[in-house]
Amino acid sequence: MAYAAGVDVGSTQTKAVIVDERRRIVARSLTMTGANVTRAAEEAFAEALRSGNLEDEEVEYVVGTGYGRYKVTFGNTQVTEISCHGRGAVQMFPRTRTVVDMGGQDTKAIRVAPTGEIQDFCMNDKCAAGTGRFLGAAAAALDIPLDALGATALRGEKAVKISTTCTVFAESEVLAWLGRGKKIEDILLGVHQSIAGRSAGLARRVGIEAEVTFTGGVAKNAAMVETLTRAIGAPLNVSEESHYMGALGAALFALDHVLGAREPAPAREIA
Amino acid sequence: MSAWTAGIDVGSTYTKAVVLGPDLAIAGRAMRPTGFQLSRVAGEALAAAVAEAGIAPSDVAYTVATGFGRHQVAVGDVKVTDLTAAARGATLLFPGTRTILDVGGQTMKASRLGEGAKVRSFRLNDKCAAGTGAFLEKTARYMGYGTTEIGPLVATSKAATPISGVCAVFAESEVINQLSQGSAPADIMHGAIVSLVGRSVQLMKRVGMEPEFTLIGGILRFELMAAEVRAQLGAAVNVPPGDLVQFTAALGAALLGRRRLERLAAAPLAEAASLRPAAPAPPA
Amino acid sequence: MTPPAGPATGIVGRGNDDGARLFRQWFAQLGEAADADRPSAYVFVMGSLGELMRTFDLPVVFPEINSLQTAVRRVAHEYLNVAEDYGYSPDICGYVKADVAAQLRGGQLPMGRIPKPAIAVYTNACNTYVKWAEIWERMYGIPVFTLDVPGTRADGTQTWPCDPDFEHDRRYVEAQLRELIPLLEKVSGVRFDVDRLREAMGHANTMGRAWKRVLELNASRPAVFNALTDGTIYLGVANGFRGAPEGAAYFTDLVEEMAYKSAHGIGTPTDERWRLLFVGVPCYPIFRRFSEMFTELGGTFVGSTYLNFASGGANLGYEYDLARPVESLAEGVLIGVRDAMDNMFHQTPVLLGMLDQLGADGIVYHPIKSCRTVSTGLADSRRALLAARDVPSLFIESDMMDRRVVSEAQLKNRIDAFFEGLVSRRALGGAARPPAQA
Amino acid sequence: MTAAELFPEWRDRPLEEVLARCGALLEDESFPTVARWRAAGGRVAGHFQVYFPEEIAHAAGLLPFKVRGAPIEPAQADSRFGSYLCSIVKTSLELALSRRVELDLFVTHPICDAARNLGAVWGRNFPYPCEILYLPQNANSAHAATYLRGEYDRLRRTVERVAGRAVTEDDLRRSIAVFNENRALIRDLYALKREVPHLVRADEAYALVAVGGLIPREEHNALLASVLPRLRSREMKKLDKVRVVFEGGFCEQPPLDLLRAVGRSCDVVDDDLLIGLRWIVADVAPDGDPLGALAHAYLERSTYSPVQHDLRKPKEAMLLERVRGAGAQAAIVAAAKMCEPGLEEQVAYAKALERGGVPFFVTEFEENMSSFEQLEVQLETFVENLLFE
Repeated sequence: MAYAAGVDVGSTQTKAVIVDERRRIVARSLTMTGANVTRAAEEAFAEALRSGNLEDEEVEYVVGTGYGRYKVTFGNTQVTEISCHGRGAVQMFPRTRTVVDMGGQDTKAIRVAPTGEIQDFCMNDKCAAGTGRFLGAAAAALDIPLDALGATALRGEKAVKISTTCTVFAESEVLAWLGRGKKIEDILLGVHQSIAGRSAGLARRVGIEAEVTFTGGVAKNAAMVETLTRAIGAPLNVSEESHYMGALGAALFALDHVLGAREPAPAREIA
Repeated sequence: MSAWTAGIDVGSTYTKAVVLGPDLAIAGRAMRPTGFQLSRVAGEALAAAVAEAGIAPSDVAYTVATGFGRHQVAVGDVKVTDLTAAARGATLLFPGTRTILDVGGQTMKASRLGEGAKVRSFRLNDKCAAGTGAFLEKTARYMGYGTTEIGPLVATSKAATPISGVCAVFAESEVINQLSQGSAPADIMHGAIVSLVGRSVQLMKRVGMEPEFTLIGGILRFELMAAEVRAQLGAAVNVPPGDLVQFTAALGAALLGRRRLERLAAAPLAEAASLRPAAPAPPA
Repeated sequence: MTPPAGPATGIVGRGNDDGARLFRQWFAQLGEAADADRPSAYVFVMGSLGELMRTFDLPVVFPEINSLQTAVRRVAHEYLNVAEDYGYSPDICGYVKADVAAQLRGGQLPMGRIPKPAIAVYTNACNTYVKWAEIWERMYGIPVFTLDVPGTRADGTQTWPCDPDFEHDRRYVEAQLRELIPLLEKVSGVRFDVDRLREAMGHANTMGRAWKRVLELNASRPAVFNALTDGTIYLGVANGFRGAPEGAAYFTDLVEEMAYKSAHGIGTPTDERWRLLFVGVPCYPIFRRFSEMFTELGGTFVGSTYLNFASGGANLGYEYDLARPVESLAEGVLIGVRDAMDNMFHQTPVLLGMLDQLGADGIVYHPIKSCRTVSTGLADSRRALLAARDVPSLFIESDMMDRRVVSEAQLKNRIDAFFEGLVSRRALGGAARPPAQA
Repeated sequence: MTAAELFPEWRDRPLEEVLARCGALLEDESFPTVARWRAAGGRVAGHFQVYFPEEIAHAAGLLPFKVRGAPIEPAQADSRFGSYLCSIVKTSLELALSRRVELDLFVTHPICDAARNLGAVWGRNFPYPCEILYLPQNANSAHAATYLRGEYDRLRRTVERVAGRAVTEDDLRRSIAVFNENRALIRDLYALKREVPHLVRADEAYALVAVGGLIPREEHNALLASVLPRLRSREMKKLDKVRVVFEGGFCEQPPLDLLRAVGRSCDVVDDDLLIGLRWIVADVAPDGDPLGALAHAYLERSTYSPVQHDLRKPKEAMLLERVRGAGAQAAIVAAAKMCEPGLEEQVAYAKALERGGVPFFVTEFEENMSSFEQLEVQLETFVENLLFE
């Protein structure tokens, strides 16, 4: 049995996924990235090997992705997380044509071909306004655990209009609204809507085609799923594994090399 | 009548209270994380400062509230902005002050003073955190250093790594980039400070700065900030000792309270009423 | 690639060398004018009227070109800071700010010193030109002249000579030119000589013909020049020497060089795997690096809309009728400048034409903070193009001056992804896809 | 066409309620009056900021509708534009994309590069005529009036096509008379702002003017004629406030809440809000060649804005004149975020006020801003240091 791995070094978390030649996920792991990017990548990979009871040499090809992809020194090549998220999403939901990935510092809208190839994509350009990080800031301000945010927001009835989009100022604006007697639920609903609105704008830029798959850690947030569904006007595929989508895509690109399935495979020709 | 006054500065991160004695000396002070129950925290901070002053709450004859949460707290006979308050506080500490730079966690304010510590011209940073203290703290936290470790860390820096402060959050991918290219964390932090101070100095220039310069605000806790500002200005700067950098606005508020007291004492009742500032309350 | 030995040696790369030489020569002249405190005319790339200025012996200063030079030489941020300290917002055009700083520094620029303006002549091709000139008007109390050029009123209603609506506009432009001429006489102390104008317009005709030919020659495989990097050099000459014999000669030689390269299959240094079109204004703060992020992956820019609108319409091939100079000048300016103003109307057909003529594989859109003329609505015109043609495209934003909004890490990530898409598309023989939907 | 009144809600109401209803109409994102007009079979000519010769559309029986954005999320329009753009260009297009307003004609004029491009973007997305009106940018050319008259004649042909009827000189003269009356009434309102500012709040005065862009001018005239005398006899306490000029509202409009925030500590005695509706400062000649008269008035009887260059109107001098003319103590020099001409003008304005010894502060705003912390800190600091010891 041949194995291939993908390591996704994001700005906050590093994830590793190992697949077998039937494209099944046999192991995965997650660690915090921190300052030593290379070590984070190594740890994630080692942890994945352990959890899959695999030996280093059993994994024939490793693809690095994410902002730290060039620091995956043990990797054979790199592929951007844009391609990886597209590929991963199509693997999990084969009818995916549009992918919205909400990450720590950027939100991506990707349109993919049935084969998982990138046809078009757009990302937030100017700054991290309206990215998942905005939620972190709001959570900190209200000191609510991040995973409880969604549930709270869903109880909101009259969303407060959030005018600040700067992630850092989210904190003070949220506090200001509280000070003016707005309900936490309504403020959070407003926060979710403002992020969903900006993300939907990106999606429209690449042209929304069904099915739409929502990836990235934020996809675990029920309120974000609901507000984004409304903003996009189409149902969203959401996977429990959503935050592994990039690493999975990378592992699949790695598998291409192992199987030599599709020539010329993207990563190699570029690398 | 008692001449004790209090100033309370409800900042976005910390709430600070100062009790000013009849001799215009700080008799008590206290600081609390602001959180989101502003009135409660303000009350606590004030009570703590009063206790430290060793007087009874009723001894405080006049209280002035300032800071971003000034309108959201119950305490305070009058509300003024932290620019107005800081001007008074800074001139009490450094009478020669003509230009004030206030660098907080999320805001950056520069003001030029005229006669009687009046604010003549002022500028605030835009509603974008690029180049605020947050930018500095994020960069540090990202590399795994606490705010307290920034000072010692940067002390070891040989040369500052240029950091383009596009966005406080993008700063992270910039940092990954720099780390990937083998820059030392110390040099990156140093770079972050240089770029932050660059923006501060620009803000000061925009208000037509003139000496003396007084620097206040939480971010001034890092001695390096002051040193870098001094370097980039090529001029001496005043920095309130210790944690006074954070209490300057509260102190100024207390001082304003004192002035109001004196004015009220001198003025007939009718006038006294009209003396209450028409400083607007924000929409509910 | 290295040129083959023999008589032709020296042709390849001549355009870039001569361009650099002419550029130095131009700035030497400006320096002398500055030192001698001689009057100069400030003009802009879209509708410079270089032909007319020369007939009054007025050295021409192109503030846009000076500003972009500060970025290419990596000192733009110093200039931007000076202007922002003076009060200008970070959100406005970086060209304007760099020029304000240069003026505050007595005309000092990395390439040398420029003379003060004695007059500013500009069109409304870019409305910021007008605001810009107002700054000099205030700084120096000099006459500023807005040559008002009406653009096309609605899509599909562009008019041409003899059409009454066109004549209505031409008469307006011509009337203004006739008001401008005595003003130029007054400022320069030189009498208007229609024969000198004819001569200058003749040179402009020669240059225009050649420029059009050069652009066409890039259809060769491999491309004979990189439209983003080499093209910018040619552009500088096209503007600075419009209506001058040097300009005409330079472009005649350039055609020879490009024809030679084309005939001998000599391309750019890039290992050309992808032929790309560029839409927008270059990212000057990291000019070389920006280009490398594409060439490293085998991408060559074979065409660029920049070479159209920033050449004053030289690409359109309009030729002056020397028998009626002033009327024809009005006509030429109207047609050239209007084309730049109409870019949002006509971009789709123009890009489709370039895709076909130059055999391009993809389009890179680069809207920038500084320039609303070029950037506003680019996302919409991209939608329109994608609806008309299934072609890979990349949409990246930064700036042509302000490195604070240029995040290399962010750009590289997107560019890599774009090429990954190109590669897999080719691998699949280009996956067809229905047009983007609203 | 003659529809029933589009905005009858104010009739026979007490003053306070009339003012409230004007504010409400202004903030109603469904633009009910425009919908009513079309429901009654009328056609709408939307015109973007700043100035538009509404008389010509009015003469053809169209409803001239001032397209001035709205405090809404540009959910769809965002995908048409990039990051570095003012809000009004995006939200104006959003109004049409989201079908909040339906037009039969859209006209923009190149006050800035973004507005010029908006014409093409709009035209790509809608079937009805979308035109750019190239008002003369060289106001000092002897040929400008002739050119402009020609443009107005072209515009007349367009509105005739849209309205499906001819526009005679008498139609135009009748419209000019209606608008002359409207201009006179608005001049009265501004005189009132200067003389007894405490009788009309900044947001109220603004709303009274702005609804003119939403209803037929005949109705607007009736509204103003009824309200003005009642304002003068209004019972309001005079508070200790600073008399200011608010400059920076020539294109994108600040939200009413911003004007309310300003009004809490200042009396706005003059401003350039919706200056396009007040561009012509005197009557347009009611007789002779109407199009020629409109062209002449645009060039010779008009006020100033950052987007018109006219050697006879140095803008900073015009601002100082506005400050002095209104007897203002200070000025608020605002600009819409990302507004190239507005932000550029701010510098000249600030320097001129500095030299003229007029206290001022510069600030930026956005039509859809909902929290005013930043502005309030600036305002309060400004006022505190002007009023108190």
